Amino acid sequence: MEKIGVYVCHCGTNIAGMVDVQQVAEWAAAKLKRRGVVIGRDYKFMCSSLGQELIEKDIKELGLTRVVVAACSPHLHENTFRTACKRAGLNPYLCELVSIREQVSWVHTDKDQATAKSMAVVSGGVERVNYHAPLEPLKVPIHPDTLVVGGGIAGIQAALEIADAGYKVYLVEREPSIGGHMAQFDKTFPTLDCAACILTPKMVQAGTHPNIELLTWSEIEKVDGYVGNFSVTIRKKARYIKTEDCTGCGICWEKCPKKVVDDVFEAGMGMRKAVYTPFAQAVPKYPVIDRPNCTYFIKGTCKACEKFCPTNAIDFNQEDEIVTVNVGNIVLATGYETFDAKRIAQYGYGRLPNVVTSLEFERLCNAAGPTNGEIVLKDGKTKPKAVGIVHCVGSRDKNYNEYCSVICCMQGLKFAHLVHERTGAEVYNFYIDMRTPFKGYEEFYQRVLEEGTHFIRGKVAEINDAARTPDEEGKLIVQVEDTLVGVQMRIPLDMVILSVALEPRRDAKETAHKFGLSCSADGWFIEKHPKLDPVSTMTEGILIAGCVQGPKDIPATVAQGAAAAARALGKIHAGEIALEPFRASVIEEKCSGCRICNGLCPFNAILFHEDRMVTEINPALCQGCGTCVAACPAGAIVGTGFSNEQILAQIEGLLLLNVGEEAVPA
Amino acid sequence: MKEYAYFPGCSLEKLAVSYHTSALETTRKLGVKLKELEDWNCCGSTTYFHIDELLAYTLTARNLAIAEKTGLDVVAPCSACFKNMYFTAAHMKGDPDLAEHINFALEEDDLHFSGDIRVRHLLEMFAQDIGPDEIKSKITHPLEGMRIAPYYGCQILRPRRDHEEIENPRYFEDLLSAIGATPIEYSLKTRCCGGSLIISSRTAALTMVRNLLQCARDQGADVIATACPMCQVNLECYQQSVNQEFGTDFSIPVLYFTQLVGLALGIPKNKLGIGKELVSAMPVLAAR
Amino acid sequence: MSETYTFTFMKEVSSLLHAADGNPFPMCVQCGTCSGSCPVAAYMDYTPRQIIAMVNAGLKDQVLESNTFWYCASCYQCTVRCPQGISITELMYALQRYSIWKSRYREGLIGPSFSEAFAKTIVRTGRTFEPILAPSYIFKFKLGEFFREIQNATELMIKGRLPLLPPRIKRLENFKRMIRRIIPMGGVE
Amino acid sequence: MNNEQFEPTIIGFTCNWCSYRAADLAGTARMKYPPNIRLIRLMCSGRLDPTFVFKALTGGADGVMITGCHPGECHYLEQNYKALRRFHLIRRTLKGLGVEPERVKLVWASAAEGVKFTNEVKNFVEEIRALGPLNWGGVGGNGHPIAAPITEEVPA
Repeated sequence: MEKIGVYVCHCGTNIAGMVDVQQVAEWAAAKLKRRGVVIGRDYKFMCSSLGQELIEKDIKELGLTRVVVAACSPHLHENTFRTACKRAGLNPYLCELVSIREQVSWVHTDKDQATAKSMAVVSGGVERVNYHAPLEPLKVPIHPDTLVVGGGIAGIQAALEIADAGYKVYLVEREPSIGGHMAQFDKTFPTLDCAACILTPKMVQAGTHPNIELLTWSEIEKVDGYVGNFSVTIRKKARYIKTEDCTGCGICWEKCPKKVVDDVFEAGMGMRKAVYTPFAQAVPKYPVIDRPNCTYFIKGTCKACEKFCPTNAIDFNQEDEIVTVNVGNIVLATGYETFDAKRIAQYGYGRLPNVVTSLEFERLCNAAGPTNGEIVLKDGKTKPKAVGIVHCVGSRDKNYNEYCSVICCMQGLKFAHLVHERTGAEVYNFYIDMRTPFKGYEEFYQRVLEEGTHFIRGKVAEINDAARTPDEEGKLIVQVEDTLVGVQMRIPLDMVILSVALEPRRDAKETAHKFGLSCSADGWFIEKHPKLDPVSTMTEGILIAGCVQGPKDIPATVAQGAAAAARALGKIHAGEIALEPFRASVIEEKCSGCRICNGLCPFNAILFHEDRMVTEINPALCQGCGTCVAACPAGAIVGTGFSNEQILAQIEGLLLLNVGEEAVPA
Repeated sequence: MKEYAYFPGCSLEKLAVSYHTSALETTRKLGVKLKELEDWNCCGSTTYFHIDELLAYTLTARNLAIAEKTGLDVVAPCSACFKNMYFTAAHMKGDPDLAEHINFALEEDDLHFSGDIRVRHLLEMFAQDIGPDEIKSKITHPLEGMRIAPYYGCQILRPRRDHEEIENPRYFEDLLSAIGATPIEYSLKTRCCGGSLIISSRTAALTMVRNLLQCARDQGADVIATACPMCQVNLECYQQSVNQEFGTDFSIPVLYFTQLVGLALGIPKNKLGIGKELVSAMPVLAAR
Repeated sequence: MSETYTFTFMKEVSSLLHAADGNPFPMCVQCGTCSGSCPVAAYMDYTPRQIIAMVNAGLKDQVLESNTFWYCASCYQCTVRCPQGISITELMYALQRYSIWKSRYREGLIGPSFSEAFAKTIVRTGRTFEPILAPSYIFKFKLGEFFREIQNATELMIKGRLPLLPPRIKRLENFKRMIRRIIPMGGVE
Repeated sequence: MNNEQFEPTIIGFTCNWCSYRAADLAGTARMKYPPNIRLIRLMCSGRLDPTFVFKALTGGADGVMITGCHPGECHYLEQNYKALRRFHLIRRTLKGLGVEPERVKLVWASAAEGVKFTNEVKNFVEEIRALGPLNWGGVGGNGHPIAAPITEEVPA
């Protein structure tokens, strides 16, 4: 008979406040004696070193053969207690952690009921642990290459960190150039560094790094495999440019007769050609031909680019290319999109020409943008005399997105400063709350206050052009309550900038599915732990960085890029990773060869030996879901860690309190 | 032939009688039958909510219960009636306790409302159920060159939140285009006409009417088209008061959309109640 | 003089909303969307946002003395735009009910009497007698107002748009009994 | 106690990747649900052997809630569809045995859906409460209130 120790954690008052932990421990020791429990203890913090030592001491002194800890979720501390067992010489898999915090004390309100349920949960653990078997963790080698998806600042940072450490990185970007949103910005808050000045050196580094293979104008098709050994299929969209011959001289886009509105990089504010690089410092330097807009592809004639190309680098016959790469880790840094301001019709975006979005304004005040950095109205020449900046457009609003988009307050201050500096216009910031929490941000707010920007506390109700007084003629009228004085105001302005919300990519769900991740209700990717593990995901080997996890500013994005790289490097360096040894295997003597299980495995781990008429499971391919175990009519497939015996025993244990003594199995 | 249960509401009895007659004339021509509810009662407008919420729902529920017996969708030409019917039906469906309480009261008149009815505004019926294409195909006298300001008002749109474009709807414009007119774009088309505010705050209400008239005239409207008796009265009957109060000179005819559709369908003016307006539409319609 | 917070008023008003959907008033973040959108805000003693804050803070006397909720035009612009999903129009109705039930409103306001007169007409006849121009209540309050409207009224009469006798529904007795099942005392009568 | 209310016992099977985490999230966010449910963690809803359900129902549970990832979001690609098939099989079998099939419920809940998990538990407890104690044609069943811990020692 096993000797089981039961340890009930107080977790301060987190558990002890709702569960009589002492009673649970004493009950287990007294009433579950004949089920193998030899000791029951409660302790303030089981996860503390003293708490762990308590277990270790009992293992050594009482000769415990099994340990049940009733504390928090196994996703938090399972490893802690397994390690403690291991230190005391007990196989770590002979320990069971049952949750009485997340699943009992935090969700229930009646102390008696919570205590009774805790007893049931402990009893389930005790019954289950009897059937635990000693296991060894499964070691999986880590492929040293890494895939980074998304070539914005988060992806660039992650790629550079890993490449600098000496390992190969594939950096995939769906646009023709890396750079992401940051490349579109003019200045960055709060220091007002020129975005291009600090970003382009990093882009060039990424483009020329011997350890980085750039795959721009490319998209992920399919992801197979698991941590340590992913196999990723990538579609390299046809560029119609022979990159080995192209020098990036620019003659092709000079000669191209077709002008196209640039909806991506110029946010619709400027034009590009049908053959183009999005911006002058693009990395790589090779252009792409935009097939749906190319005159040759539409009409069959033109080929101006081909005629003038000095190196014969144009190739209209190129086709998409599918490549497969093997990597050990994947960093997802696919970023964000901006909210469609047309959805808030009362703001007049799309109808009133001088209502622009924050991204459009970034291009408008960018020295390399369509107006060479001149802040002018839609007519292309008039400087605005009064400009409004509307915060929280599509953020903090239950009709659109409930979350705060984090960057808008600081972005609004930055715009206020730029407008003030370059036009001398009166600037109005319309805000609900000013949020300037990080280093140097509050100081920047102070600076903008000193510059004389008007801060109106009130969410803008509407923007229209229906003048009621001569002063309002030809102006945009912002209607808002100045909540600090309690008066409805109408403010005639020349230009209004809408600080639009950051939103998940439109295809975020699809991407998440491709990589086996999940999205929150808002659509951002879910991290493993919101505080302690923000760059990991539930799927081992897949990391996230930047706005794909939630809205954030550039410093936080860069920090996450580096953090994700550190995670990947740690695994690469270790060379292998220990996985839960939960795998299925077939007891050959019991297998009838019925083949019911054969079609069930999506990982092709099940193979059938025609000669011997038995099924076998390849442990290298098995992922441990247990579906085949559940399906086998002969009970010939066993699953470690989650065997039938373990689960059936746990069910019995959980229901122990419900049945009379006579019904308890002996 | 498509058939609807029809709840005219108190205003259409007299004050907005031209809305009533033109609605019946145009629908007949379009092959839609409006079957008036038997012994309907006043829905309480918004005012009953000032007294008692439960009774306000009960008043409307009686009409809904009468309508439900017909098995038809119910249509209301007045926006306040429409809003009351739409939300009473929705609340009673969503809140069984409320429904039980109200149905207990309805028993006194041998009625019961189960909540299964589709409530439509007369404008929605024209612009969405019948649809601009169907109407366009039956037009004989298109209102070419007539610049019409479509005035939605409030309660046909709000407080529905499920509605896709409550801030910038387009279906009224589409209907006006279908009858050959030119719908004008003006930014106050969904703003309030003042409702019954004329009673509690005359200055506020007249200012709101002024702003609307101003905005429509600035964009060159010949006529304002309405879909609610309250809006029509405010915009038309108070034009003179607005002119006195603000020294303006507004003289914009305000017609029900059914009157305009009727004209395009070739129905004689007198059958559409044209001539009963205080601001004569004759100068605009003279050539037609 | 300083005040202190009491929350009973907020709870009383909240309890007057039977069926209205929408979030509780304390969820208001005081952004001012309602008051920026309100077409009548300029004529109110306090903006709707301020009224919400005052209800939440328990400033009952000031709220009941104000004209704000009597000036609500029921346009629902605030309600559909509120980023916190609060049904502000319904709050205005609840305050009107509270005010009428407690018979506490500011001297000289027309709204309460109008509402009562209107409601009585419905309860008695099942129909209304052209609310906007019915002289009975206007007469009671502002003679001047009435004479200003009389011109309109006469014109409407000539055009055949004003009824001479109040209409009635047929099953009036059932109707009255129905009302008594909701308000046992016969409502406002 | 007035009018002793029937307190059902429910066993919940959760998937390690989604619904177990949804339950964790419900805890972290301090959402509240009745204590009638006791959870078992599986690696995947596909691991659910119908035997487990029958074991629970014969062993004293009045209802079983099976939870897994949303269709198309299975951590193991498609194994939740197998759970779905088994769920229907289990319900049919129960019906054949004269037991209300509604005692077994299938719920999809992603790791982000703490609210959904909480609501589903609340609803299911009420549904089972309405059905009353499970009665295998008069054999077995349970009538013990959940808040009464056994005071006798459990035999070996």
